[in-house]
Amino acid sequence: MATEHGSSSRAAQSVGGIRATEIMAAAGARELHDGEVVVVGLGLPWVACALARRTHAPSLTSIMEIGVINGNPVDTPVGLADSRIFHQSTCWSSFLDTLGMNLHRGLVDVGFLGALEVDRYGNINTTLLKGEEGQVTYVNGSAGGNDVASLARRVMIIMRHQKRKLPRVLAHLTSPGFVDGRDRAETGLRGDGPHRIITDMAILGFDPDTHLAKLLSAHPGVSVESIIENTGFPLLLPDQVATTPLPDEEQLRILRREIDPGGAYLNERFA
Amino acid sequence: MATEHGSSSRAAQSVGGIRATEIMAAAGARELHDGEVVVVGLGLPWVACALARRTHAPSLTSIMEIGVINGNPVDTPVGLADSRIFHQSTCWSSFLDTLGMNLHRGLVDVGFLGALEVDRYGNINTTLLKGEEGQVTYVNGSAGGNDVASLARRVMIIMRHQKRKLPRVLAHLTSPGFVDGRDRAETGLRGDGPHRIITDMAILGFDPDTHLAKLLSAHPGVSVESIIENTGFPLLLPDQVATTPLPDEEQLRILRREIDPGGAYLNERFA
Amino acid sequence: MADKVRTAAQVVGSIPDGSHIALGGFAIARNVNTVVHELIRQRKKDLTLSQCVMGMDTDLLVGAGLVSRLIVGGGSLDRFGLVNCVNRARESGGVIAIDATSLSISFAYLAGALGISFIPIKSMIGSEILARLEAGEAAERFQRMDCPFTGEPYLLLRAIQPDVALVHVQRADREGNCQIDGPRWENEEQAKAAHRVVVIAEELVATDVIRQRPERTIIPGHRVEAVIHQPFGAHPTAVYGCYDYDAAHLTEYVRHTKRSGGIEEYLERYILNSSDYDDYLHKSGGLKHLDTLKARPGLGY
Amino acid sequence: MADKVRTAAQVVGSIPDGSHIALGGFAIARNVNTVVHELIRQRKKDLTLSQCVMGMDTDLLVGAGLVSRLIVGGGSLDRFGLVNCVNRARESGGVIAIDATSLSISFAYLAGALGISFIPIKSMIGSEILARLEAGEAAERFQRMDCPFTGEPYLLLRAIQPDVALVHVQRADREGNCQIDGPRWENEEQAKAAHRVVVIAEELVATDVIRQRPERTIIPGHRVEAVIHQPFGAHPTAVYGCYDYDAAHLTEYVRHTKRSGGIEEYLERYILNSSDYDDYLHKSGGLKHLDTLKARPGLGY
Repeated sequence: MATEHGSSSRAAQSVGGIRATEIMAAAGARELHDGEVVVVGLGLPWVACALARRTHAPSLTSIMEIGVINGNPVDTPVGLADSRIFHQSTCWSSFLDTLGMNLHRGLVDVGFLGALEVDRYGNINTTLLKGEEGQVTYVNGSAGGNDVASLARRVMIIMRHQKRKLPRVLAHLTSPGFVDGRDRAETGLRGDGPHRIITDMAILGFDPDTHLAKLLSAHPGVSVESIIENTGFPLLLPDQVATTPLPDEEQLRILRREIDPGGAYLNERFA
Repeated sequence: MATEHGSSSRAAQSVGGIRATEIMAAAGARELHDGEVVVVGLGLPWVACALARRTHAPSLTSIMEIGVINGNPVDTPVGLADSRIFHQSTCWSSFLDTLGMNLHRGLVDVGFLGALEVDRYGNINTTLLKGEEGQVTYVNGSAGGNDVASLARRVMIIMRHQKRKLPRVLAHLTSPGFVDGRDRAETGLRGDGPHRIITDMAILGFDPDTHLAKLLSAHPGVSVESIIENTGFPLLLPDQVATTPLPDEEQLRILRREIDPGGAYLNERFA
Repeated sequence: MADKVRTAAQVVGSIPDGSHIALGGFAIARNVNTVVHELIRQRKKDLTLSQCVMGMDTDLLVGAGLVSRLIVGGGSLDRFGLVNCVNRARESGGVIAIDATSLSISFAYLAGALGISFIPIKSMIGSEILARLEAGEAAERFQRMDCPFTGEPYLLLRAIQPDVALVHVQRADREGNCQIDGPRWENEEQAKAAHRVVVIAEELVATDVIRQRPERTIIPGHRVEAVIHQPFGAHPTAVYGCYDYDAAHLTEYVRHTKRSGGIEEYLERYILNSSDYDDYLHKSGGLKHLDTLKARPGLGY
Repeated sequence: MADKVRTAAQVVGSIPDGSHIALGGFAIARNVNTVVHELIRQRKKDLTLSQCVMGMDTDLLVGAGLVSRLIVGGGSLDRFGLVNCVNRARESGGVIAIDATSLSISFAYLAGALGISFIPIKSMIGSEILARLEAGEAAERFQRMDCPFTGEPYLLLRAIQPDVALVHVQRADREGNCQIDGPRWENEEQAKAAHRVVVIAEELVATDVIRQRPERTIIPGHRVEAVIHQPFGAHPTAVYGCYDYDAAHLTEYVRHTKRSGGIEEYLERYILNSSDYDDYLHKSGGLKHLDTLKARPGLGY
C-alpha cells in the first residue's frame, strides 16, 4: 500500500494511523448486508467479508469458487487453491455447485472482483495488457471472473487507483459491466452489474441512467483533483463529494487483532 | 413360480428339481459379459447379476437407479428404496449420476426391466391396464424404466409368460422398444433397444431386420405350441427351436446357497 | 448465525394454498411425513407436487384431497403395494398427473438448480409418455429440438423450480447445513432448484460437527429456510442409519388405501386427531415400538 | 475384480499424439504432475488440454512444447506467479488458446458427463471473451439461442468429452474407486465427461475401505481405466490432507519460467533426466525434504 511504502502522496493518507487498506476493507464490509451470499476471492475482499461477519452481518455466507463455503482459515493462504482456505468449512463442493447452483442460479448477492483494468462502464480486464506499440502480455484470464460479473446481483471491484488501470479503453473486455452503457437485461446478462469500485483513493458508483462511473466519496485526505488526475476515463462528479467514513475503533481492533494480525492483506501491495 | 405352486403345466417344468426361476436367472447371467455395466432392479435381474459376478463376470458393475453401485446386501431387501440394498456399496450417489452420468452418457451396456405388458416390438407398458370395457387401472408408471429402455445398449426384459402380458396392442407404451419396427436411430433413441425377453417358458429375441420378436429357445419341457398359445402377438419362429440350457451344478449351488438361500426371489411369484 | 429451527406448524403456516411443493421421499424411504401430516392438519389446498418416485408422502397428500397436480416419474410402496390414493385420483380425474420419468424429472430439477431455463434430454422420445405430455395440460413444458452442433434430435425440458422443497435428512445444524447418509436420489438438485428449502432432521447437531465432514454437506445452510427437528420424522418409512421402515404400519396403511373410504379412516386415526408428530408417533406404538425399528450398528437398518 | 494399477509409463504409452487430455489440477493444488512428467519424457505431440484453472501441470506441458490447443477458463500459480510458459506461447502464437471461463468449462464438462451434446449458459454474453470465441478457431462450439419457454437469450455450449481425463486423488482402490478430500472443483464432471479416466492416487486402499464411506466415492471404479499409485505424486503442488505445496520448489520453477530458456533448464534438471517420478522426488530433496511438507493432523496441510 501507498501509505505503507511512502511512495506516493496520491493515495489515502494514513489518518490517525489508519491505512488505506483498512478504509477499503471497512468500505467493502459496509456494502454487505446480513444474510447475503457473497462470492469472494482472497485479499481485501476476503478481509471485508470477515469484518462484516464479525460485526453487522453474522449470517453472511462466503463462497469461494473452488468449492469452499464459509471456511475459517487459521493460517494465511497464498491463493485460491491453498489448503489453508479449506479449513473448517461448512461445505466442500465444486465449481458446478458454487458457480452453477449458486451464482448461475441467481442466488449470489455480491461478487467481489479484482482487475487489471476497469473502464467507465465497469467493464473489467483480467486477461492481458497492451504495450505502447500494441504488444500483448497475457496475465490470468477470466477463471470465474466473467461468470461473477455476468451473474451476481451486485459486483464490487476492489483495486488500486491508477490512471493506467482506469483507462478510457480496455486492452481486453474480460468481464462485462454495463458493456457500452446499455441496461444489463438488454445485453442478455443477469444481475444488476457493477455497483462499487473501491480504490485506495475513493469509492465510485454508477449513474442509474447512463451507467457511467461516478465519484461517490473520497477517502479522508484525498482531493477530488488528485482522484480525477489518477482516473483515465472521465468521471462523473456529484454536486458534493462525501468523505469515505473511517473504520471505527472496534472495526480496527477486529481487523488488526483478529482477522489479519500478520498484516498479510492489510500491509499488502495489491494490484 | 408355476413349478412351485403347481398351478400350471404351461411353464417350465421342474427338471431334476430345477425351478423356472433358476433357468431364468442363469439365462440372464449368460447374457452379461465381464466388465459390463448393468442397471438393475431387484428380483430375478438382481439374482442374474449376482450369479454372473460370482461366475464368469467378476468385474460386472451393477447400478441401481436410486444411487447405489455394487451393493452387497446381506439381508433380503423389500424394494428399491430399502436400506438393505445400500449395504457395503462402493459408491452412493444420485439419479443424476446413475441415470444421467452413466445411462444417458451411454455407458450402460445392459438394462434389466420388468413389465406389465410387452408387445412384439419390445415396447413395454408399466403404467396402466385397461379392462374389457376400457376402464383404466393405474399401476407404477415409468420411474427410470423409460430412461433405461431409451438409453441402454441392450435391454433385457424378465417377465411371466402370459397371453395378456404379451398382447398385440399395449394398453400404454411406457418405454420404447423398436416402437413400430423402425430402427432405433430413426426414432431418435440411443442404444440398440430390446435384446431378450426372458420368461418362465422361453427366451425371445428380435429379428435384426424387422425388429419383430422371435422365439430363440424353449425351456426344457416346454412345447413350442404352448409358447405360441401363451403369446398374444404373432411370434416369429426359427427353423429349429433350441432348448434353453439348464444351470449347471455350480450355478445352482451359488444360486441356492449363496445368493438366495431364503428363496426370496427364486421361490417368488413374479409379475 | 441464524437459528432456523422451526416447528412443522410454523413452517406449514407459511406455505400458501396453490404452492408447488417438491417432496424428498422415494417409495418407502425418507418420506417427508412430518410436514405432510401438518399440511393435512392445516388443510392446505390446490397443491402441485413434484418428485421422481412417489411414496407414502405423496399418496397421503393426494388421499387427503390437497393436491391438484402431480409432476412425477413414477411411484410405489415397494412390496407393500401401490400408491393407491394417487392411482384412484388419476382414474377418477381428481388429479392432473404430468407423468414423466425419473431422469427427466432429475434433469428438470438440475436445470432449475443451475438457473438454466431448459435442458435437453434423449428420454421419452418415441413413447406414449411423451405423446401424452405433448397433448396434455403441460404441453408448453416440452419442445423438440435438434442439437445445433451434432444434429441429434433432443427433447427440451423446461426447468422445474418448485416453490418449496421438503427434504428429510439424517442430520442438520441450526443454520440448515444438511448431511444425507446413503444414496441421495434427486434430493440435491431438487432442493437447490427450489425457491424455499425446508429440511426435517433426525438429529440436530452443532455446526462444528458439520465442519468435521464438509464433504458430506449436500445442502448448505444458506439454501435452507427452516430446519424441523423430528426424530422418527419419516416413520413408517425408513431413514438409513437411523431406523428401518415399519412393515406392520405400512401394511396397515395399504390395507386402508386399497378400499374406498379407507384413507379417511387412516387420516382420522393417525393424523387429524394428532396434535403433532410426536402425538402420531405415540399413537403408532410409542417409544417402545419405535425402539424395535432402530438401526443396528454396521447395517444402517 | 479387475486390477487396474499401472505405471505412469504404461499409461502414457497408451495415449496417442493429438489426444485431448483434461487435467485435474487447479493452480497449485492436486496437479497431475506424475503423468505430466511422463508425457514429457515420452515426448508426446500435438495435445489439446482442457481445464478450468491452469496450474503448473498445464504450464509444464506447454513449456515442453507438447501442446497445440488449450480450452481453459484461466490460470495462475497463485502468489508464486503466472503460468509463464502458457502466456509466452499465447503471445508467440505457439498455442491456440480457446479462452472461456471456469463455469462455462464446467458446464461443457457437465454436458459431456450427462451425454447431452449441448447446454445453455448465461456467462460470457457481452464480453470480448465471447467475441473472440465466436471469431476464432472454435467458433463452431458456440451458438446463440433464445429459450423456447421463457424467451431469455442464452449461449449454447457444445459438450466437452476429452479423450483422457487425469485426476489426482487422495485415495483409490485397485479397481479405481476414487475418493477426494476437500473441494473437488471440476474433477467429477471432467472425469465423467472423458472417454478414458486415469487417476493418480496418493494412497492405494482395499475396496473395503471404500465401502466404509461410499458417499465419498467421487469417481466410481467402472469409469476408471488405470490407477497410478504415486505418493507425493502432485509435488510441488498441494494435496489436502496429505502434504502442503512446496514453496521453495514453486519459487524455483517460476524463477525458471520467467526468463526465456529457463523452462528448458528446469525440464532437463528435473524431468528429462529422471527415470520416473520417484527419481524426480529424490532430486527435489528426497524423503527428508518431503517429510517437512507432510500435512499436520487436524489441518490438512
